[in-house]
Amino acid sequence: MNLLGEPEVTEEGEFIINIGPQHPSTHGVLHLKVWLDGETIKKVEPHIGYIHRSIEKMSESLSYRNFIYVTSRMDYISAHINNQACALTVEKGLQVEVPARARVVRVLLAELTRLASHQLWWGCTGLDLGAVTPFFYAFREREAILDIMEETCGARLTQNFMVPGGIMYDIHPNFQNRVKTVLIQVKEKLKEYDELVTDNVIFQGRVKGVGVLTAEDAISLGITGPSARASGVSCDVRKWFPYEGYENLQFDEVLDTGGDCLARYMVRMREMKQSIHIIEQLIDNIPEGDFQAKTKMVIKLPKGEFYQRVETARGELGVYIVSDGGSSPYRIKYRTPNFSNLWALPVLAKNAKIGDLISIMATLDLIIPDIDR
Amino acid sequence: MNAPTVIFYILAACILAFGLLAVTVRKIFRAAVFLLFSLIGVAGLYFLLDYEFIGAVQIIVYVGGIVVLLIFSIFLTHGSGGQMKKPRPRRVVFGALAGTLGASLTMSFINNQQFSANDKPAVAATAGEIGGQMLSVTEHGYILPFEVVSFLLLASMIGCIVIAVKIKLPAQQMLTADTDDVPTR
Amino acid sequence: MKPLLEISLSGFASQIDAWLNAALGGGTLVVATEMVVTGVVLLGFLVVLCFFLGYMERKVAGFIEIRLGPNRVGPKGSLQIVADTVKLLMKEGITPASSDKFLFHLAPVIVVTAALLAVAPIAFAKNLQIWDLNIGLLYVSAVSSLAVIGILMAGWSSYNKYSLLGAMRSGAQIVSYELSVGLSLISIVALTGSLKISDIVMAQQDGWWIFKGHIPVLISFVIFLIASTAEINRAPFDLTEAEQELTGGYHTEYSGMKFAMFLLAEYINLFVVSAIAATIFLGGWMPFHLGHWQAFNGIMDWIPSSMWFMGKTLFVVFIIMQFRWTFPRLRIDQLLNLEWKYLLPISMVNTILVALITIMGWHF
Amino acid sequence: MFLKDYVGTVYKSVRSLLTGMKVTGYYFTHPKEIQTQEYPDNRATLQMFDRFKGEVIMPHDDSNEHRCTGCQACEIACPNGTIKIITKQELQPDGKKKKAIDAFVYHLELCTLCNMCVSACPSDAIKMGQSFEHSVYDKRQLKKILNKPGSKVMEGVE
Repeated sequence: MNLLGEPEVTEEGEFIINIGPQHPSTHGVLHLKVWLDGETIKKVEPHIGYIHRSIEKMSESLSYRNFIYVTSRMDYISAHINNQACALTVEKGLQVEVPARARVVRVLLAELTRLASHQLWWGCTGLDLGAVTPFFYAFREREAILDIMEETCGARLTQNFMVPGGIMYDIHPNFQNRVKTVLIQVKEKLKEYDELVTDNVIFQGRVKGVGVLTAEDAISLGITGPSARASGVSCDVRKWFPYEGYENLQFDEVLDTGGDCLARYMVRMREMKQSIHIIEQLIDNIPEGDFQAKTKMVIKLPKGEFYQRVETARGELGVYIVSDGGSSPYRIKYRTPNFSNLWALPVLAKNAKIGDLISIMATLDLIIPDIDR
Repeated sequence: MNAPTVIFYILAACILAFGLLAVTVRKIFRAAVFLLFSLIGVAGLYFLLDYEFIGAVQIIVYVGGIVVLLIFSIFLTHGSGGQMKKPRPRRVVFGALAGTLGASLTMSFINNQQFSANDKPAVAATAGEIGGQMLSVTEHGYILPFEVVSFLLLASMIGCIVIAVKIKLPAQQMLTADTDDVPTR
Repeated sequence: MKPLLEISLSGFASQIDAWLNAALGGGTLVVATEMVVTGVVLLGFLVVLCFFLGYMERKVAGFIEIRLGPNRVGPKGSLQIVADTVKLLMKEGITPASSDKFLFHLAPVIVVTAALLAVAPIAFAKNLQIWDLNIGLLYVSAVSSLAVIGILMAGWSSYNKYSLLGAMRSGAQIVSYELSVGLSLISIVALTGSLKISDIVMAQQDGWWIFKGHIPVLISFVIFLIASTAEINRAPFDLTEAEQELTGGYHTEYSGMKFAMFLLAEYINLFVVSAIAATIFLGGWMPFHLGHWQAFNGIMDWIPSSMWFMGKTLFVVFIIMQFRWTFPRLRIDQLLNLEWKYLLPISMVNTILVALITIMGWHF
Repeated sequence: MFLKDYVGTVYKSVRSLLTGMKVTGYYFTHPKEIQTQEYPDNRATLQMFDRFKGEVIMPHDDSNEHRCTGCQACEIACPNGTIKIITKQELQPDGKKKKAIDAFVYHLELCTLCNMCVSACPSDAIKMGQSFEHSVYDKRQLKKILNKPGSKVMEGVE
């Protein structure tokens, strides 16, 4: 019996263990109740809600200009893309034309965010599997990208660079040069990443064939992003529902068919290269002109419903606004990628080992505040 | 009284005390730990007699092998943390009797036999010498005891595997039933 | 050429012995006094060594991870580990309410004792050895198997599921990896024909085994490194602690002084393993000689034997540390696969090869 | 065949491990790659980017004058209620009464540094400062009054 009066061992002789809310590899306050038979996991039950801050409700009391900044705190690793989704939804409602310069800069920053996010994920995956060093190497490149963010947006993590109708201010004069330098650095170090982790036989053993997510499961559970694309489900919002001019860019939707942790890992590694490819196309072609469209001081959306989806680093983020014509949304719903992706965990972890649970959690790339909102 | 005698009595007291504790203590894990101490004491006696090889083997086999296996099997049983029931008085009496009988039997054998001091020159206990003796099939060779001991260990290993393997009979039966039902084409 | 620093420690010891005999009139009292003195000196040495190894580990980790490592307390951060130790000693030792208190307190003591016992037969320098018993290597592997009991005890008595899982893992791990360690030791024992540490070192007078013994000895060196890393529970085989999985494994519930004892045991074990590897494969305190090149050999002889021993040991320590900071952790079934499917068959074949080399006299 | 696979596996595994050790070994032997900034020691030379958003500040000129008219646009623009402007009626030299700020209260502990107040300000009275060392022992110390005592609004700012 534990303190809650629950049995610690079930009648079938299964051992119940609580992973979290405080645990080194849940990356936040996620609570997993795990039924174990020896080292084998029989059942996983995620308990969420430890970091619920009611961002949806909070957004409903804020104006259309202000609610954007609250969403930085959902998926704080790709805060910029969250803001972009909100700005795009408001722009959709306002029917406002965003200047070309702003659109290109937004895409550039979004892809840089994706790159930085995948780098953090790479480091954390290494850390979760017991190799501490990749974490520091990943942070070196991420730091260079965050420096770009800081120079242009003024902040590193929660950039708050979006306003409805454009971007808050123009890019910094150093922006292009810095991005080019960083791209060279990142491309060079990606090889080192492969040498240190990808090709490592221990790492391969930890991820190959572990936690296989079938395409059917991925679709029925609503998994999106790299986690679903690793199962062969084509779901890149940038390809299927292009926004911000992604339709004019050359890039591949990274797909894999394995569905296991290695496939999820490889998809993200290849996505980094695609992001670099996108940035390389745009960085010398930033059009001149305004960076912000003229909008009213107090934005009022027409009565109706607006939905916009974007591809964050972890999957599809949908912003759904119901407007009653007032100056703040009547109802807001965020369809966050991590909340959906979390529910792959009980499916994948079944009959896995405890070590596999850690690999699965690492490659699903869960961000806990995005689950709870 | 010189130092070896003092050490001998200390070790003997330890072996006896821990052995007694191992059978009387009512927490099973603690009993295993006291047994461990008792066995280490025996190894200490060997070291005192300069039989380092046997002492080391005693530690490897009994401490590193058998007690670890014991503790493992304790882990695998449920409710290993609780106190065991107090043994019935009759059992205590019979247990004590059996123990005393065994001890007195051994004592009588030792007293009735003439154990003369070995006048043969001591064998240098080098690795080569030990190896040679171990595999020697001559009159004073140790090949038979060596084989018997390895047989015993093999048997205990197989026993462990048998205990550890969980037989899920119903599931297996279902499986065979399923395969039987598959129509032949 | 005479060594730079030739303090004959055996001479020193015999002087003390003679002086004690004169002062105390010989007998038991002298033996007891000598034991106490040796114990105190050894403990002091090991504690200082552990401080150094802890500092070294942090610095190695720091440089590998493109950071500086400790650099605030003392010159270049060298006193950081002392400060940490003081902190650990001052901390409250928390005992879980439902734990088996007796075993909970006993476990760290057993782990440390086992680690300390294994130090006894190590030859630190020429003529400096505490106990040169004739089965030195067997003794070390016997005594080191005691540590697993301490770990099992700690995991079980903590009344914590993470600890219990860690203890279960450690049992399976240590018991199986002992085989590979034993077999790779046997290859050197076969070549030397002795289990005695001093004999093994003397056999390497004209070249270290790793050079003399062809590829089989190289293989057994690698196997020894891997298997002994697993036996002392260091990453990538630290499944018993597995921070990302079990939040600390068997020592999850330990704090303060008792936790420090586990840490101390870990570093002593690291030292013992490296010292054994240095002794049997890299020639112990034997200097590096190159054929009959007298000038070179003279310079090598000039470096004191204790330096040779410590240098080789720290080299092996560094390799084991680099393992830790490079590789991800294995999973428990892969760990056992590695042992039973790869290390053990390879080392068995390797042992046969070494036996062949010994019988045919193919080694140099 | 089996033996060939077996040896191949062992060879590939060992090679991959050595490749990994080569990477870490490279960094161990190249201390120039170290990225650490020794932060409190490099305070004198540490330069934040000019756009860095550390806190909201209100620049004052030499004669202790600021540009804030107390229009409360920033207070409305703020998503978190970080800014509270307390106004007073000030007697002008020509006898008219004019609204002026008494206290520009800024709660740093609530601020998300989103820059909305700065972009909302019609008279460029506030901007983002570069200071980032905000840690205090008492949360109440984070509540700041941005206009200096005795300061008044600049001439010509409406």
